[in-house]
Amino acid sequence: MTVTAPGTASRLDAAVRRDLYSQMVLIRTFEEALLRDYHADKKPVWDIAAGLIPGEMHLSAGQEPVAAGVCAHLSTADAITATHRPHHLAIAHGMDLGALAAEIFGRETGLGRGRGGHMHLFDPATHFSCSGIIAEGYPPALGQAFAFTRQGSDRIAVAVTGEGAANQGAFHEAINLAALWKLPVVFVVEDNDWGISVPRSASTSVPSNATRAAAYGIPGERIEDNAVEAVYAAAGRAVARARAGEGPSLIEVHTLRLWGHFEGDAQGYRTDLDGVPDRDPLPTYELTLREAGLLDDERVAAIRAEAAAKVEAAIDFAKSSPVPDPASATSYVFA
Amino acid sequence: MTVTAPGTASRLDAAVRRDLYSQMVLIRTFEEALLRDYHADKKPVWDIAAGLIPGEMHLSAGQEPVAAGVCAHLSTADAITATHRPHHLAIAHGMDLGALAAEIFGRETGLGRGRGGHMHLFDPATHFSCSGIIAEGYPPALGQAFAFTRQGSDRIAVAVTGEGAANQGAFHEAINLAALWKLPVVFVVEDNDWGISVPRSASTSVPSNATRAAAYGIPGERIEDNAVEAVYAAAGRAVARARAGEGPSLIEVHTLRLWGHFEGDAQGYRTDLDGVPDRDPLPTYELTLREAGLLDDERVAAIRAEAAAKVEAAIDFAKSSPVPDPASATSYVFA
Amino acid sequence: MTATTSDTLTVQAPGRRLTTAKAMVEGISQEMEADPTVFYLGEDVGAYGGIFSSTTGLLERFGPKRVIDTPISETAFIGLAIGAAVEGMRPIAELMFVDFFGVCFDQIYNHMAKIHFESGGNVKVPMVLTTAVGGGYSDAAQHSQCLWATFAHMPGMKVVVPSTPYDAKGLMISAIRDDNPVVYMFHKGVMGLPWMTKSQRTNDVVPEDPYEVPIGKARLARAGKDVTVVTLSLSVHDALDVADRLGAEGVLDAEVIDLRSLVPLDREAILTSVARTGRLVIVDEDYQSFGLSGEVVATVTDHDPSMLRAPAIRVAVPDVPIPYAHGLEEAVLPGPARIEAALRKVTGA
Amino acid sequence: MTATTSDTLTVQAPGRRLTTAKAMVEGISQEMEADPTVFYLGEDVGAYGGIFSSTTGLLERFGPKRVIDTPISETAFIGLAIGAAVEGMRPIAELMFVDFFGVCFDQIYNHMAKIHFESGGNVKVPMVLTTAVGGGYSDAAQHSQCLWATFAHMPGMKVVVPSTPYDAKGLMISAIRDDNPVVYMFHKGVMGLPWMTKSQRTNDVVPEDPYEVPIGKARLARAGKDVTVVTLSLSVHDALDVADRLGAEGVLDAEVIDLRSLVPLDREAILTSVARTGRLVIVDEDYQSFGLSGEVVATVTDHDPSMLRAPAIRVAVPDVPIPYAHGLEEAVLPGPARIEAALRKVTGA
Ligand SMILES: Cc1ncc(C[n+]2csc(CCOP(=O)(O)OP(=O)(O)O)c2C)c(N)n1
Ligand SMILES: Cc1ncc(C[n+]2csc(CCOP(=O)(O)OP(=O)(O)O)c2C)c(N)n1
Ligand SMILES: [Mg+2]
Ligand SMILES: [Mg+2]
Repeated sequence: MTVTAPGTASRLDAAVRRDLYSQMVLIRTFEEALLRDYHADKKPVWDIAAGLIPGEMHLSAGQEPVAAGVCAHLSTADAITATHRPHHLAIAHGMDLGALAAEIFGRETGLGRGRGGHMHLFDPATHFSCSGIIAEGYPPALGQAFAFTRQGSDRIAVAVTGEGAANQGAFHEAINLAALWKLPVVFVVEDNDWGISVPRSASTSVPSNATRAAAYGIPGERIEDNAVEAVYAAAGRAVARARAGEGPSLIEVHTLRLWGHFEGDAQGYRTDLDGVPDRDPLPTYELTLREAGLLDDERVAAIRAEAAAKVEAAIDFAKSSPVPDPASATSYVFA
Repeated sequence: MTVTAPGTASRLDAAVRRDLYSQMVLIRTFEEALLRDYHADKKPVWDIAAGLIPGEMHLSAGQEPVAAGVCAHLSTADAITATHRPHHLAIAHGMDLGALAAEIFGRETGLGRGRGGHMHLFDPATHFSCSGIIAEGYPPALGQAFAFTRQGSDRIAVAVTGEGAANQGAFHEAINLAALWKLPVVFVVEDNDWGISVPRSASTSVPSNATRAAAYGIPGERIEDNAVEAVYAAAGRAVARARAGEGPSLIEVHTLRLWGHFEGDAQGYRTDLDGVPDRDPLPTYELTLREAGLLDDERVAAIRAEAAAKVEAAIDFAKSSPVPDPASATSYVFA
Repeated sequence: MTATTSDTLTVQAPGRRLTTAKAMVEGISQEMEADPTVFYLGEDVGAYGGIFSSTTGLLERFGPKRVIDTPISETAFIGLAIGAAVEGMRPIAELMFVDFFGVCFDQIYNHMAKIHFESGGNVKVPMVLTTAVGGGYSDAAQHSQCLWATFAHMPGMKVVVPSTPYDAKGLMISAIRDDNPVVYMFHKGVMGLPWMTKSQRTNDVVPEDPYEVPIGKARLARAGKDVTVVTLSLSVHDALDVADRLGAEGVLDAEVIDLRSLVPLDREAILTSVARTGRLVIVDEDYQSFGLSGEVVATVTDHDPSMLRAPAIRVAVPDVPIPYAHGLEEAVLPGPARIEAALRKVTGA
Repeated sequence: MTATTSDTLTVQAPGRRLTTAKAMVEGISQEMEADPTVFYLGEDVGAYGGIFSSTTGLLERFGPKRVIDTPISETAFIGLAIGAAVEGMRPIAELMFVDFFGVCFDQIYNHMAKIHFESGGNVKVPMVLTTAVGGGYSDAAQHSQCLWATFAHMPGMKVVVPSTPYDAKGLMISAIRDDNPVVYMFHKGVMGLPWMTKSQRTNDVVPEDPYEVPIGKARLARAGKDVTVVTLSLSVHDALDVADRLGAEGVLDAEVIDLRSLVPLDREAILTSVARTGRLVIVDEDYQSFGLSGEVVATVTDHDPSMLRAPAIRVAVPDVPIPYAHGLEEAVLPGPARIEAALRKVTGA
């Protein structure tokens, strides 16, 4: 097991660094737009079933470094299996923003024609999927990796869960099997300190899930401080190893849940709220790049404007798309 | 993680050593009697449903060192949860042999009135239980340990599985939770090299499950060579730690499946059969104690005779007990 | 036996009102007070108070040794509850959503439910498994199911499904005191949560003292003569709303039976009512096929097919996963529109 | 539609005979030959050849890259099959005993069965999940269940249950070629194993060439006029034995329908037959309540309760875990004695 502190990340290419930043901005812009639209029509009394976006909404703000750092090494031919909190990964992996937004708004033009919803995004174009069941996204990633290998390609699968999920049986079974069969999988744990209201200390018997890699004889690495460049570096090693046929790796990133577990979560249980704003990775990384001379006001404005344009186009597309016909409610059970 | 070789076991009291041996003899005598009676009336064509003992039969011959070494530290107030292969542990833990045999013969006088069968032994007197579902015996042990602690006692629970079971999700979840809550549990893995026909190398990504203890921050120890005294020593440490409120430990014993996975298993897949007879722990340990001057022909004969008498009395009791009345087949679903 | 009417009367009397969630918590709380072996464990049941307020205030009152947050390890902590129950405690374990049962069902149906039988009655497993069920708020295919028939199909566990605050408390107390494993399935929509209120009846009169509602007796939620509606959980309220409206309009007079439990199933209450009305509608938020609705129909016709003057109608989820989009979900759930159509059709009204 | 009789004819013709297990393996083998994306994985499916001979000879023929022993990690390897199916392969995953579904059902019903729907039809999961079911040989409460109703209750997976060698091969080929997830449940007692032979019909004529048995069409196993027996899997043979004997004795003439699949359920075949006989017995080795037997009854009475001239009789496991002791197990399984009693009672013979 290795612990990588931010300082040790190797010097990166300027373009890569700006791309990491741009990706993070795009994700945040999307999540802020959802935040706005999710709550817009749920006032004055908050009713989870009401509004243009009903149901549970798990936003990923704060966790952009994981998505940006990992997905930078992937093409859309590689697979990702994500969790109930999937948007950052979907976006960084290149999912069509319009189809994503339309699914979240429950429209016929959505990825799943409005059947799936935000926890059930299935995109054949980017080999992306997610699941609302904790840790149960890990096993299917093995099968994608297995198929890729059998097809003779060097495509890989990335499987992501939260730190809370790492105590679920599927986590253990999937890593053992992937290690045993040397499948090209990169296992990622997003440690945002919380599993809903349960702090990591009340769920996990060891300080780092990277330690657990030893239980499977695979490399394990923990990235502290939500450091996107360190994530990028670690993911680069893990992806290369997987593509080379050397088997899986485990990467845990100490990241940040900037907002509630889901929208509507008052976070009364949360003891670490005070420090949260200072830990927001977006201004932090922006500052780093400004200090390195890679960003200035103008570039930042341009990146933000581009992200805003893309996101608003996607949301407009979603909102102007038709809702599914209730008469088709029983369709698509079988092929 | 520690690997304990047989030679490093501390010198034990002569009485303890003879008891270990006697216990192993008693277990083997019981299993040999079952072997005889299981097959006695299934000839000439073997039909699993036929005979006085129908159904699957998983015998534990070869694994006596685990039961003898661990149970020597327990009283019947401590709990054990075992597997589909439970007899050695039941016997070493002091279960009434008659009630055990009667259950295996499906009699009304059996532990479960003939409802349970040999994979489902529940004994309130010795807090013993087992399950035919792989690794699913681990979690209930946590609850027994939890209750004992709440009751203010220093009683503990021992949870046992095979090495194959260590790749099942329940294994991971249970150890994490026990470690997190410092529950007085001793986790035991019986590594007999095989999970039915699947060798350990085809199921487990690491050479020793003791390694996996590190994934939970608890002590892990592997005992090689089926060495009963080393098991005794390691279990002593783990039990003491649990009783002292310091939490769980994991012990893996490299043991031996002397016979088939279940009776009727032709073991055609088994590549290690040649070496098996030499690895039988019973003659090996007997020789050790003879060389140490603790056993001679007379003592051995006496120990065997005592075991035979006990076992035959139990089997006689079982065979002469009534079968359950079919009219009561739907009883005991609810209390 | 005939469904009891007493509780309908009770809830119409004046008195202190509680939401279903608070009534449930009061039941737990009074039993925890009375019996030190009772404890509650699950995910987010401590400081959070339960995602659907099933444990609000319990941590503050009983402390972290008796109201315990667990890791997301359902197999481990439900198994822990089983072991503790075997050793004489009375645990309540919460499976946050019933939809998650697939990660831990082995402990539930192969252990919790079978140990008593396998031990020939020598070992009891007195525990409660609480779990949130149901949809209607766009939580999609993995968080909206009822699945009660799946639990009820497996022998060895009782299955209760309160629909009102009164029953929520009384059934909880009965469940905790029961020497058998009891699965207590609360629909999110009956909890009376401000952010998911599906019926005014989810805030109602609840006696302050502890009391039991017997497990296995259906409740006559509305007396009527034209048709029997057999239902449970949130659908009781939809059925009552429709029945009251159609009754007031003089269209038809429906009798509504709230099953309250699937195991035991009060078959006598169903038979007694259908014997009078001759017509049967089942309203069931679980999947239609191989479940509760067929069992209720068969209960009647196994007795006497000629009791039904018209084919029974099953208003259930038409064997489709619960869709996310609001309009699709509404189309598959057994809401008021589908109930009304069924009542009109079966009575010819 | 009306149950097809052709297969009954086929199996009476002379020809090569195979056990059900060998017929199943032949179906797998021919598809593996024809389609390189088909592979088989599970516990002891390699050198052992499957505990119930579901894969005998496949490893020797196709090697360890396509016939793969797994660790005892059902969630992991069934999930792996799902992911591989999503990427265009056609995996067959074996759950050794259906009784173990509780450790891995989340992958099965929340993933395998729902992905197609959740993706709005954009992602297919063409895989087969094979599993051994059933009791009758004292394997007790955790290794003797059928549980098919539990799978069939969940939308999104087909559920097939062969009873003969002919169907075992044809349904396997259909299952592998199907673009949907198909659960293939083989009763240990129909496999024709020398050590567990329950019926002579489990060794029968099987065509050598590949062929499909359509999923969703029941089979008319025996034509008769007095009563319809709806059944499946091993119970088909018990029902036929009883029907043949009572027919020969001139007591009554029973029609026997082998459902072959629960999903889709061939409701038309049931209705057509009961419309003629007016009497119905369901023989089902699964638990009685909230399962298949009630669904079959309701299928008839939902159509027209007056079709039944007498109440239907359900011969199923009476909501009790399967007991170990031989006499107890025999008492709860739907064997010949209980079938005969039901047939006599329902016909008044
Ligand atoms: C098997 C299962 N158990 C419980 C839940 C409910 N649940 C949803 S998210 C969550 C917390 C997850 O924590 P973590 O894995 O750390 O992910 P995060 O939400 O922090 O991103 C829980 C308990 C679930 N979806 N699945
Ligand atoms: C969840 C589950 N999967 C599969 C099985 C079938 N099975 C019974 S014993 C066994 C092998 C167990 O191997 P191991 O844990 O090493 O124990 P051993 O038999 O060697 O004592 C298997 C696969 C089961 N009982 N439960
Ligand atoms: Mg987290
Ligand atoms: Mg083993």
